[in-house]
This record gives sequence, C-alpha cells and structure tokens, in this order.
Amino acid sequence: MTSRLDEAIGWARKFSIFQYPFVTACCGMEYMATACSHYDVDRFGAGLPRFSPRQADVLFVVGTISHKMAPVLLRIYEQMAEPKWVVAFGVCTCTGGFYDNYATVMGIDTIVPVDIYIPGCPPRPEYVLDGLLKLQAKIQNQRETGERSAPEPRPEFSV
Amino acid sequence: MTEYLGILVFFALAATVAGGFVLLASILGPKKPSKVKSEPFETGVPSFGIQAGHLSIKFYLTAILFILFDVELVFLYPWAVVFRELGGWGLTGMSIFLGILMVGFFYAWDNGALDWK
Amino acid sequence: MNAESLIQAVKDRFPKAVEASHAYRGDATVVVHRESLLELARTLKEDPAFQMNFLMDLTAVDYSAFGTKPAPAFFASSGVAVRPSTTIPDKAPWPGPPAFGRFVVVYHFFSLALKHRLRVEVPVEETDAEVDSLISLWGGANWLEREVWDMFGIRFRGHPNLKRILMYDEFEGHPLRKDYPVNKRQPLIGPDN
Amino acid sequence: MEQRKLETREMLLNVGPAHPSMHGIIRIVAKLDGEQVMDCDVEIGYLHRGFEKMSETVDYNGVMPYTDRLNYVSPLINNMGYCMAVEKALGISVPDRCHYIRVIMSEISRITDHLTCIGAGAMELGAFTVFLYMIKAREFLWELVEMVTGARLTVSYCRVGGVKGDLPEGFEERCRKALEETRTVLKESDILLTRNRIFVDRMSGTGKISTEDAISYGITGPFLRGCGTAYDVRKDCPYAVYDRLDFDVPVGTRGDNLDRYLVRMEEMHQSIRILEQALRDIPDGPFLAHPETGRAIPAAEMVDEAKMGNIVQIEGARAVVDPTLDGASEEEHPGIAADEKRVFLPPKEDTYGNIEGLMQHFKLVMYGHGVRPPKGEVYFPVEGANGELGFYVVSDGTNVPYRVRVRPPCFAIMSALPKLIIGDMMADVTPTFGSINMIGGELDR
Repeated sequence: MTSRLDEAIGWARKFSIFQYPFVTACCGMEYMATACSHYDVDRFGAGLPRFSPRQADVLFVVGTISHKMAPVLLRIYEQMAEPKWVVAFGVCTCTGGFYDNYATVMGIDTIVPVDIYIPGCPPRPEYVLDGLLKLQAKIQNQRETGERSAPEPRPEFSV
Repeated sequence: MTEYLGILVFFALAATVAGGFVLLASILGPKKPSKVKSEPFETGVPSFGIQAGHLSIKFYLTAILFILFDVELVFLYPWAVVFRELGGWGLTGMSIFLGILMVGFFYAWDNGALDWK
Repeated sequence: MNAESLIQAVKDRFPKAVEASHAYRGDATVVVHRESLLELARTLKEDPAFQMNFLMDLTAVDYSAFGTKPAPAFFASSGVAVRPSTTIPDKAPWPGPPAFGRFVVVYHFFSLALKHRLRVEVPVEETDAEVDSLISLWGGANWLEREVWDMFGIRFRGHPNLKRILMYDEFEGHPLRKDYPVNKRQPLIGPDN
Repeated sequence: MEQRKLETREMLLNVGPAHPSMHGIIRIVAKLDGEQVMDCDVEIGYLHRGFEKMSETVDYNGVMPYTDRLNYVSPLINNMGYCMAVEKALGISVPDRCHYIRVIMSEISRITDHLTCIGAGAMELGAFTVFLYMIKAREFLWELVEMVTGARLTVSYCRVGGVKGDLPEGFEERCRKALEETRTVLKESDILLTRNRIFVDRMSGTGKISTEDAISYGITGPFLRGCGTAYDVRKDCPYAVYDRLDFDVPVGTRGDNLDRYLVRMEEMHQSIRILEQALRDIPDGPFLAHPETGRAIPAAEMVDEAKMGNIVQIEGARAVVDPTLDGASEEEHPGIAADEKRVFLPPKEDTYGNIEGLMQHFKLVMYGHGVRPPKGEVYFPVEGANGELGFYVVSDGTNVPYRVRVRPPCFAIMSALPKLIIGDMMADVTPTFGSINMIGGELDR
C-alpha cells in the first residue's frame, strides 16, 4: 500500500536529481551534449551538476574507470549521502567495453553497486535520457517496493 | 508597539519554514554514518588536512578590509530609509561619514593591501 | 636537407658511433651506440648544421618477438591474376631491426629552422637496460623517459625522479613488454577477474 | 628596520583526480603559500587504457576504433593520422578526392575541438552562456559528421587506403549552412568574451611560458603558436592536399592564456576558410560508371545471379546495399579508395558480381589475411588540435601491427605544467588548465 507520504517523497526526489558527474573519458563529450541546450537534461529536473558528493544524489560514472581510478571512485561513492543512486554511463562502465586489458576495470559494478546501466560507446543523448527516465521510475516507487534506498555496498569490496 | 508585530510575524514565518525543512530532512532522510563518510572530501583522495593556525597573513588582511566596508554599508541602510526627511543635514552628515571611509579605502588601495602579491 | 645527406652528415660527424643507417620510406634513421648518445644529442641540438631544437618523441620497441609469427605471403604470390595494380614499392627494403639488443630506444628529432627530421635508435640489452637521460638538453624528456621506464623497464641514467607515470606504484612488471600478457590484471581493489 | 618575514608554513592542497574544474583527470599536489602556488607535483595516468598494448592484438583496420578514443574531441584527425602512417608504411597513396574528404572531415573535427576547449575553459571562468552557445555550434557540426560517418563522436571513418564511404548527396549545402551558423556563434562568443573585462583579466598574464621553454618541452600546436613560434605541421611538413589550400597560421606574442584563446578563435576561422576552399575544388564526385545500364539490383538478388553463373545480366548493374555500406559502390569507389587490391575492399558490385572481387574481399577480411604492410618502421606527423600528433608504426609483415606508438601533443604541454602554474595564484590554475586542453585519452593513451 503506497502511503501518500511515500509517493510525495518519491515525486519530490524524482524531479530534483543533483548529479555528481564523475567524468573521465569520451562519454564526457556526450554527457556535455546531453546536459546542454540541444538535448537539455534540465527538462527532467536533473540539470544541476553538483561537484561534491555531499550535495549529490546520483553518481553519474561517465567514461572508462582504470584500476588507478577505482579507489577514488569507491571513496567518492562512500562519501555520498544517502539516498544515493549510481548510473553507469557508457559501455566502459557497464562491462569495460573493448579495453579488455591490464589497465581497465571491467565494469564498475565490481566496485560500486550500480542502479542503471546505459550501454553505448558513447550512448546517444536519447539513450541517456531514456536511462534517466528509468532511474526516475526507480526513484519514484523506491519506498513502496520495499527496496532499500541505496543498494548495500558489498562488504568484501569496501576499502 | 503594533508596528513591530509585522517583523515578529516575519521572523516567526522564516523560523518555521527553515526549521521545518531541517526537521523533515532529518526525519525522512535515511542516516547511514560510516567512517569514510565522515572524512573530509578532498577530490577523491585522503586529504592532507590543513595545519591548524599557520595561515598566511594576507587572508587576515583581506578579511579585515571586508568587514570594515561591510559595516560601513550597514550604516547606509537606515539612512537610506529616512534620508528624505533628514534633508540637507542628513546628506552632509552622511557624506562626511562616507568621505572619511573613502580616505581610508584609498589609503589601503594605494598601499597595495588589495592586490595579493 | 633530405634524408641521405642528413645521414651522411651525422656519419661524418660520428664515424665510429653510427652502427647502421637507412632512409626507409624517406625517414632518415641512424642506429647509434649507447655511449655516444648524449654527445650526439648535444651536437644535434647545438650544431648549426642540424639545429634539432625539438625532441618530438622518445619511445622504445621490444623486438624480442619480432619475426616469430609467420608473415603470410602477399596476395599476388598466391597466383591469382591481379589487375595491374601499383606494386607495393620495395626497392629499398627495411634492413630489419638493429642487430643486437632486445629493446631499442627510439628518439625522433625535428628541426624547426631547417624542416628536417631524424630518428635515432639506440639498441639496449635486456640485462642492463640503461641509457643516458637527455633531460639536461630537453625538459620534455622528463616525462617521456618516465613513461618508457614505466612501460618497458629501461632505466635512464641521470633522471631526477624515475618513477611510474601511467601505472600506479603498486603495479609490478612493465606492461608493454611482449612477454607481459594483455589482460594480466593487478587491481588495487575489486575482484581479480 | 628590516621587516622580519613572517614565517608561514605552506599548505599542501590536493587538486585531485575528481576536481570540478579539471575537465580531465589529473592530480596536482600544490604547495600553497596563502594563494600563491610555490611548487606542484603533477600525477597523470588515471585514464591509461593501454591503447598501445591493445593495438598489438588487433589487425591494422581493427586499430581504427581505438584511435578514435585517443583525442576523442577531434577523432577524425587521429583516424587520418593513423591511416596516413600505415599508408606510408605500405607506400601507397589515396586518390585526390579521398585526400579532400579527409581534409574536410579533419577540419570539421578541429573546429569541434577548439569549440569544446574554449567553451569549457570559459565555463570554468563563469561564462556559462558561451559554453552553451559553443556546444550548440558543436551540435551542428556533429550532425554533419553523423551524416557522413554515421556516428557523432566515435566515427572510425577512415580505412587504410581510403575512407569508409563517399560524402552523401546534399552534404555540401548542409556543410555550408552549418559553417554559417558556426560563424555566427563564433561572432557572438567573440563579442561576449574578447572584450569582457573579467575574462581578459583572468586570462592575460597567467600561464605564461617563453618560446625557448615551450620548444625545450616539445610543445607544439596552438600552445606554441601562442608563444610566437609559427610551427604548424600543415604548413611546415604539408601532407594530403594542405599545400594546395591557402590559409594562414595565427601566432600570438606573449604566450599567456589570452593569446592561446585568440589563436584558437582565429584558427577556427581559418579552418572554416579551408573547408570552403576544399568544398569548392574537391575533384568530381561519383561519376556514373555505366549510365545507360546503371539499373539498381538488390544485393541479395545480384548474389543469386552471380551464383548461377550468369554474370552478363548483372554486368554494370549497381547493387542496392545496406545504408551502412552506402557510399562505396562501384561509381564512388575510385574516388575514395587507393587503387591497391591488397589493401582496400573492392566495391560491392565486384564482391557480389565476380570471383576476383570475392577473392579480394576474402583475402582482406579473413583472419590472418588482411592488410599486411612490408616489414618496416614509419613515423608520420599530423597537425592535431593540440599540436603535432605523430604515429610511429612498426610492422613485422603480419596483419597485426608490431608496435603503434602515438606521439600525444598534450603530453608535452602537461609535462610543462609546473613551469606554467608556479608563481601564479591558485585561481589562475583553472584558466591555465582550460587553455592546455588536456584530453585524458590522448594524454594517458
């Protein structure tokens, strides 16, 4: 039974996403294109990038994460305040893409729990907006579906 | 006494709105404190921390100048509200006050207190 | 001046240092002993005949696996009539990698005034892979040499802080060597898949 | 009496890997005395993805997608550089039309690179409007690139020995329209920025470097031209058809951020000039090979005919192929591909129509076959958006490159970063870093 309060909270959180753009590589260019006036992500209330994990709700991991960058990603994820979500932007974050070598983390879900995967190298802005809508749907019915607000980080990975 | 009622209502309203948000956030927001979360955020790496008490003198200089001219500004507000009733006297009084501070400002400017080097 | 005259000029200046030289596809290349590298670099930079003021690139090549993989014959040799296409010019074939040494440290110089380029190759044994550092002549050599040390494990004598630049310090081994497998991971955190 | 200098301990500050003003991931550990940077240690490698190791595992045309992701703001220049290096190793050259197509696409790519660099740099100084305008202009150009190559950013458009496909119809006027709109955006941004007191104060005098230091660090491109040395690979070692196009090389004087900004703005105008000349005198487009019998047959049907052996019916017919294969049919093929059967795929009509085309296609795509340059080593410099982008290719005769080394232009600029920011104030690191235009993929490869 969805209480009116849960619904209201879900609605409020859904349309006020403060995103932390953890930009590393080529997907950053597509992130810029999505955030700017042509494909405008501000229409969905997610237009304000916050560069400090304290003020951010959603961690947009954009671009390849190398093994040297992995501890930084984990630390920033853990320093974010609940409720927090993680979006894997681009195939390098979903599965490591075609950089299957000694330097690349093959998929950031081995480090931080991920909510939405946006494949594509780089994903077209329309894919990104679609991923954002799926994230908003997840945020909306977050409380009533009994999901925990943020997926528990796996104990064996937290540093 | 009644004209102060307006300000009272204003302050009460402000307090309830601000307090309400803080209260709601603390009640509804989940709280999961963790060791890493309490450490200062310095761009993703453990921070060096700021050695207490050894800041450069130039910060102090800039701060003092700011306070000085900020307080001067505070005196202008009440004057601006009633300057029409004060007529000529009010204007001369305030311009003397501002003149003295301007002299101080130019002295500071000339001595290079404003540029950082 | 063009490739041949550049090589000849270098040979005249350093007769015993230059082991071999070639101008494959128009790139003037000189293979030099390790000992005379610094001196050659200094003259290339200061001598008005060369005026090589740019150290464009400094890299290394691991020739240990060169030629081990069979090179299937060219298409034409398989006997199928090929329309009279331009045969790939092989008049001045490449004389092959330097005679000894597993690694070759490759320097690319460029002279802005005289608009010519020179490639200097220094073959280095695997056992004592060490070359003089050019940091006294060009500031850019600092990071380039650190990268060659990081990727190949070739030390540079005289380099102020020769430590890893691209990989993290806990990484063992030098990834660009031919014997380092492509996906041998050493993750800092996370599973070792 | 001599004023005793107050002894204050410097503060170590992490301008770390995930810093908002660093649109790229490096870590600067700066020793600050108050606001002034006394010393700094730069740490890179956070985006090292092993390009050179991966290019030793795929064949020559397979390296193309990796080259897009080197300088991902101007991908077509990397493609062109790598292709011309391998073509130099092969000793073949592409037809003129293909040179012109490559010049057009790399100049469009250069404009998008400068737009992104100046836009992001201005955004960090607060000029958010200019960022939105410039990204809008970049969208126009990306639509153009997408129309030709199919992708906006990771294009993989070139092939060894040519390009994937010819320019589609209607490219020319769409290109002129996009250039017009880019020019208006440049004019607007110029009005907004060049005489903007805050922007000029923040940019001029910061990040200074002398020409000797720049050359000793191996800095090339807009950075070096900002210091006063007119070195441009397109002018000094001309390649493709740059010697037939006239454009001039803007040069700064003081070597600070403002000069680099002005050089980049002027370079965009020069690139538009190059584009217009290239569009004007590009050799003739696709000429109809067989105008009278040029009827079109669906590809599957053509293959069935050829299998049944009746080659005569499909002689000179044009195959209707999948849109992604468009632009490489028999009439466009001579314009975009080197006349070397061992390097470039045959036109689709030959692949479906006759056995020689099928054999050539087979030999180029089958594992172990494909492009096989003779044993040798080659270095080919190209004018990238940040400077001289050189590809050093060593081939051992097999179809897999033995060693591909990229000379990244912004690696040299980043190695001079301590010389650029020591002495400046902490707030000046942001405009300096904006004008370096450091691209993670190219720096760490």
